[in-house]
Amino acid sequence: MARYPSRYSALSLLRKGATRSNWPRAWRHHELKSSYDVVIIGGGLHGLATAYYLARNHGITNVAVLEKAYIGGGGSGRNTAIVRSNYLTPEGSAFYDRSVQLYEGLTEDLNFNIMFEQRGHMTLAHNDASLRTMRWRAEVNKLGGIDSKVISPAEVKELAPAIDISDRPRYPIHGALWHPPGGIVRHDAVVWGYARGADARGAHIHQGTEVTGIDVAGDRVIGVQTSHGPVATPIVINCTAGWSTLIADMAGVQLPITTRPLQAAVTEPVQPFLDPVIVSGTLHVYVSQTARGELVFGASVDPYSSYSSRGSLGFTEGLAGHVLELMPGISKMRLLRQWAGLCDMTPDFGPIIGPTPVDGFYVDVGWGTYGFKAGPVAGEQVAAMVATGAIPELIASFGLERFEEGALTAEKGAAAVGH
Amino acid sequence: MADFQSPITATSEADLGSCRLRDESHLAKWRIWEGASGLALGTARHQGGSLVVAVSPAEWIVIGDKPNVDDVVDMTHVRAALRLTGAGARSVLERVCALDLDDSMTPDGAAARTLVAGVATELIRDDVAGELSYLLLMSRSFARSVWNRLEEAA
Amino acid sequence: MLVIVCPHCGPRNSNEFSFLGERSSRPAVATTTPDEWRRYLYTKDNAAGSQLERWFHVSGCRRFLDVERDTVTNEIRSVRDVAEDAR
Amino acid sequence: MTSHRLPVQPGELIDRDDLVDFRWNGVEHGGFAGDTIASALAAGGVEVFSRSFKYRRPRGILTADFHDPNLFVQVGDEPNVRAGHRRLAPGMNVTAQGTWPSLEFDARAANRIVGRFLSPGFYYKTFISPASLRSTYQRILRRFGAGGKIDPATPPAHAGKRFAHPDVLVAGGGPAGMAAALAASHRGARVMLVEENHRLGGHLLYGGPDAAPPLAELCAQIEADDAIEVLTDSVVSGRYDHNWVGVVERHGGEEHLVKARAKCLVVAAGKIERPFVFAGNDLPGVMLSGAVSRLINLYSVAPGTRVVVATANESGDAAIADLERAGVEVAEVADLRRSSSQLVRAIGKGKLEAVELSGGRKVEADLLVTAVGWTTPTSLLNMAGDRPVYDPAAARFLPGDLPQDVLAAGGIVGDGPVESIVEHGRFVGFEAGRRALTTRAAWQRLTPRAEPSDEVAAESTDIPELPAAGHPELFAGPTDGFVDFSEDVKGSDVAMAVAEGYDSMELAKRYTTATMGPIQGKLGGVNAVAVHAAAAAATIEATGTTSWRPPYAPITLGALAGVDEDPVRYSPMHDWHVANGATPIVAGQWIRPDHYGDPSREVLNTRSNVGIIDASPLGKIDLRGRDVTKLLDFVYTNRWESLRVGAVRYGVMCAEDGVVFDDGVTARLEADRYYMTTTSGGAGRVWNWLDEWLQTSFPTWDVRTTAVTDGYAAMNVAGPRSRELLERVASEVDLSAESFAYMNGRVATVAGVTDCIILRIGFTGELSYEVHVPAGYGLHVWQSLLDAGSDLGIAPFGLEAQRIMRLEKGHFLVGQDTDGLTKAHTAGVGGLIKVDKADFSGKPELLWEGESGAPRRLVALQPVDGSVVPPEASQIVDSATEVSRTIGRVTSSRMSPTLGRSICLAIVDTPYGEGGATLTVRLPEGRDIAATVLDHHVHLDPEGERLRG
Repeated sequence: MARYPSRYSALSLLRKGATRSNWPRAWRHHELKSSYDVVIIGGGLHGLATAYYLARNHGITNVAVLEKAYIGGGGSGRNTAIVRSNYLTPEGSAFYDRSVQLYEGLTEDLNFNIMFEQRGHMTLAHNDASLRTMRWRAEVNKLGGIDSKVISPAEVKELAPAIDISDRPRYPIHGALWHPPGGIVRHDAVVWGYARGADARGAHIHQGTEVTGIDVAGDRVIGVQTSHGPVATPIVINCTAGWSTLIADMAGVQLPITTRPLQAAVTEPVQPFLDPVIVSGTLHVYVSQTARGELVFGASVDPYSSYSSRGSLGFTEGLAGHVLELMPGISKMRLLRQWAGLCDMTPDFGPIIGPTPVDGFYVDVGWGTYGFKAGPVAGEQVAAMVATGAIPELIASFGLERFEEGALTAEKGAAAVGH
Repeated sequence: MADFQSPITATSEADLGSCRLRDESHLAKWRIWEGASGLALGTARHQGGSLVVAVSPAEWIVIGDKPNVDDVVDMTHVRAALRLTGAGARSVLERVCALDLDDSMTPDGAAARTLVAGVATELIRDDVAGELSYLLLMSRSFARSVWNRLEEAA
Repeated sequence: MLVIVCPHCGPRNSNEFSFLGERSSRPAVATTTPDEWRRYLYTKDNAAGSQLERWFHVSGCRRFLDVERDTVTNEIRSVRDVAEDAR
Repeated sequence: MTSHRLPVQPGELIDRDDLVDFRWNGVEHGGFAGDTIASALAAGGVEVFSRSFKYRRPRGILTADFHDPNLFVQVGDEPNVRAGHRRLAPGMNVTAQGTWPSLEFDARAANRIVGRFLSPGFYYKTFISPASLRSTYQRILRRFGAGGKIDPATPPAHAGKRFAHPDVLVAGGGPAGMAAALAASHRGARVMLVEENHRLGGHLLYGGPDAAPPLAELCAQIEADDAIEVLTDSVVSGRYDHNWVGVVERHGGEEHLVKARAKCLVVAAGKIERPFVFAGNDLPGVMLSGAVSRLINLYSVAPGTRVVVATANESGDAAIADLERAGVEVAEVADLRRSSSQLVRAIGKGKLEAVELSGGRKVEADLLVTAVGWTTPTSLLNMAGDRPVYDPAAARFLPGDLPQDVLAAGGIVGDGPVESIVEHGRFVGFEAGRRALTTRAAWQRLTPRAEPSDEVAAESTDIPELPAAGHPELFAGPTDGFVDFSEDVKGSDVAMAVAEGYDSMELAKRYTTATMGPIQGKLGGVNAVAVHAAAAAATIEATGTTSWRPPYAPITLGALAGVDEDPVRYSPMHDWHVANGATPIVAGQWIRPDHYGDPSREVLNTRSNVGIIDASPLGKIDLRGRDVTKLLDFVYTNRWESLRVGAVRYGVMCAEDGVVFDDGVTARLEADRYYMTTTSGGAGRVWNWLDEWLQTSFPTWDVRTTAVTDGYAAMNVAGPRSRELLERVASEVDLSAESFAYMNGRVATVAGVTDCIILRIGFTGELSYEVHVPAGYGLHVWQSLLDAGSDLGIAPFGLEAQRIMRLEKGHFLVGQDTDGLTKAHTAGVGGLIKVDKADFSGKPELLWEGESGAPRRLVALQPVDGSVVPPEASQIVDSATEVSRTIGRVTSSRMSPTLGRSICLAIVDTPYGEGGATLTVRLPEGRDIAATVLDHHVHLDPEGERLRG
């Protein structure tokens, strides 16, 4: 019997291959206990990262992660796996910069290759206003020590030769925001890496376990009801997306969130031709080429709220039209698959992290379209908040109370550009 | 007074093979809020020298003579008018308009405000001497884009 | 592309309409508190199921409509002109 | 090369009189019209068509149709062409994809040797450290990408789309689909029948002599039916909410998208034959029974010379008959319906040489045919919300619960002889017709001018059962083979994933990538489920399928994009601008002149003589009725009841959160007629917003709104000599300063054009008149003004000059100097917020902001060194603190030609914004400069003498 967890490395891979022996499970099955110190609702990236950091950084291991289906099946497995930190506000960029740092060390930290490819992230500007926003972001980023600058159309062409920078009337390219540390990750690997790491440190991951109620006594949370029975706990963290308001409702907490589908699509693979991640806010499209050669596309959220992840034809039409505006030469590539995930949209496009009016009930929700890139830092900070009882500086401006106070996060200022 | 200048300047008529596209932007058009009672929403009717169109519960468009009511907004310059006539007009229009143009849904005399080539348009089925014909009214500044799209569609 | 049966225009594609979110009612300005006003601005029911919401037939009759839609199935149960609701 | 072409076969699709030349990997080949690329190559003796993705194994024909995972080739600049489907065209340049250095010898095939180390998820477990080498690994691994090549210089192939409104849309043109189409049509429905292959007929096409008569009869009936639109070489790509259905029409490499609102969708997709999992199942020479029947019957190609057939069903039996008729030596038939008979492995080096059967018996053969059952293509049904149910007796998934507007017919539901399939299709089509006509009638009733159709019988037809035939559960044999050919995933890989904890089908799929390649599990998806179930000791029912996502078959981006371009808007003077050397700029949807060569000169000329700008995109709204003032009082923050006829007032609009939403001037032209102007970008938004308030909150108010933006060509005539110029062309208006003062508006005749509106306002800070001319006369008036002013030094100016002049005057631009959080106080228009009004949009927030003080404010800023223009968005930093902290940003900046120095607007934290304060601006290059805050927003002429002159 191999020691648990089995260490992954090229050498161990060779040994396993040579002896044709099996790897142990990456995470184990456990019986649901009747009580835990912390219950995390949602077995996606945020929930699993929180469990991991609770154990790794704070020694809190009596933790259950409750997932109604399978881990990473929600937004964590449906996003376009882009990581960047070139946000508009000092608070936003500092927060995401920490996330990029964590991503950079994650493969070694988790002993699981998450395939973070830092091929650069390029946001195109098609008019004066968006060029101004790019510069705004670049200047804020520079003050925060983040590698980010505005580049010329010629530099765009050099970094991504497939982009058409000719003088077209409709959407000319005036420049771009260039962010070298940005890139793409194998999103499932991040989920699995955290799951394996959290499990190895003692957290229990319960798949197929749906939360059906949250027990509150007075102003305090005391437990949750699940499809596999009740669990007593003093701390519940809502780490869901799409269904976050339904979970919060169970604790009697109302959130300023609406659920919107966000669609994505992938093409058939072709030989590599596109290195950086390309984004156009004006055209509502982002595109990157995976290591396998597929182009992965995303766009903006659907035009109406919905809990449906069925996807639409109009999305693929608009997407293709806009991608071909940028790269007219790829019109013969074929769209292979489209899908949708559910996004929690807040009024200011900022997340909601922190305590709620119900003692012991925390939220890590409202991630809109930014949840994946925030996963590691959100997990780290939420773990710190729960463990210390104090709200870390990095997430101080993301509290629920800001909506009551009318003090929205400034990312709304020029939130035109996603991803 | 100077001559009316249409938004379509290159030409005023195009042969699209199975149908003809004509610029009729010069037609006088008016918006009124009362006075066309009896005309059901979604329909158009020739009345004297004018074509009266109802596309909204309390709003009519009159193409032709200035209506004799108190409250009239001159839309002649606001909206361009393109006419698509000929047996193939429907199949050309079906490339840029999602409305069901079958006779059972959009017979002669039907009118709708809908999207044509991505532009909000009053679409009026107005056959001419028994020949299939659609009159399209859209914001003047979009007329060239729509004209070009119709040409491409054919 | 949903079909929305406009009470004035008949069945039309949803891209002729703009979605304005779930219906909310505006507090009395003279007596409102920050708490109440910001609930009006920001807090949503976000129902998973039947939702009463507002759409605008912007590329059609330009009427504002109250629509009852199931947010899970996208089935549309009713569409009424806001004027009809006001009556 | 030897020809594998057979003598004339009765149902062949090739035209032997029409020879087609093409190239394959640089070598000339020949085929016949009607051949697919693959059939022509197979006829010419080609056996290897591609190399596999991971292990670079040689691959040959497997299914010989669109879904063949081994037949992806490059045709010219088009990657990933399905050679089993694409018809040959003269001069085609076909090459194998992703092979290096050649198809025959791929150096990366060394991966096969280390194959056992390339276990699923191998990547996750390695290249972990050192981190410094990871990007090198990543680059090497990218070389193994599958797929063809794209050339970014390929000219775009956009193809037009169309809309369709069939009552019944039938997906699948086999016998069931054809029968359904006919029955629906007989019922009175308009039908669209979509078939993936080049001809209707489904499996009857290659069904041999017995299938010919029923096929001919169905085809004749379809041909004769005008109500059925037939699309061949086309595919239903997806079924979306409310039966919005995407159909892709193909014409060779060109694709067109049809968007159909089907009232009822009939899915008659048939069945897809599935491969068997056993060692060597991917060797060239191992084929499915359907491939053999297609090659022989459709293309008259002998698929081999000596064959072993492993069959468990009539499809395999039919292949045997076809092979015998074609003269292929049938060495052995292993009847897998008998439990004693087993297919153990295929043996060969690079191609099939022998087959190992039960008991270790080896049979030499160059062709192995398997017929082990089907995968049900339930994709469209899944998209309609169905969760297919596994039927162990039939060894396949069957449709479950379908919504009212979707029906399934034929082989996807069950089995039977042609007559039963046709019968089932007929019943389904009849019922589909009834449902569609019911919907059609309802829609006609709801559509104002539609002609109501006859009432449709409400009674539904009971569709007879089409039971699925019994079939042994054959998914994987005793040895390990590929479950996913395009992803190179083996059964053992799936089992290993389960053992490692990836124990739900979705997790195993993601971990191994099985079913995620270009075939998307259409072929062997059920095999992956079966292997997974076996490894997890679960049943196939419990394991379930993975989700089928749209599109059903891949669609080119060109077809999806179509020729739809976002529409653009042109001003009535556009052609003049083009003819007179304007540099165009895209502003929202408008194409506008940015400048005519030298914006500074345009500014100076306007400031000293007279300039004219095309301001047509300015939003314009005609407001009528007794209650317009009430509306204005509600949507603007300031007061409007005192506005007299002939006067113009500026106002700011705020949303309910107090954030500045738009601004502009409104003129009262008559007692009950107002003329509102908005920003160019905000025109539509403001109009909609007014109507929203009127309809939802103030339905009793007497106000009528009409957007007239396009109805007026607007031109701003600005500069000290603008009055003199206007006096020359305007009539029926007294332009003297006394009778037509600043902030007044008149209706006048200009250059003979009546009903022009003249507003005396001053965005540029000059004496200026905005002349609004009925658009059809815009160019005439524009030209008349230029002609009349030639001796006054008139010159046109563009957007850039206007931006400079408004900045000199300190006017802010909504959206540039304000952002999504800027409330009215911050923008410096506190004086225009009348909180003593009973109500207006955003009032509570503005009241509170006024009480607590705005946290930030808009200020005018001048760099101490006037030669430096800090780029817009430069940050303003607090230089007193150790770490530079941003306290604001430059929102607008220009070199002022009038003042000869740089000027800015900036948003800063309130404590830093006092007049006279010196701030530090960090330039993008990293240098800091000092800049002074002004007491007011105005850089030029703060007293407004120019404006009011």
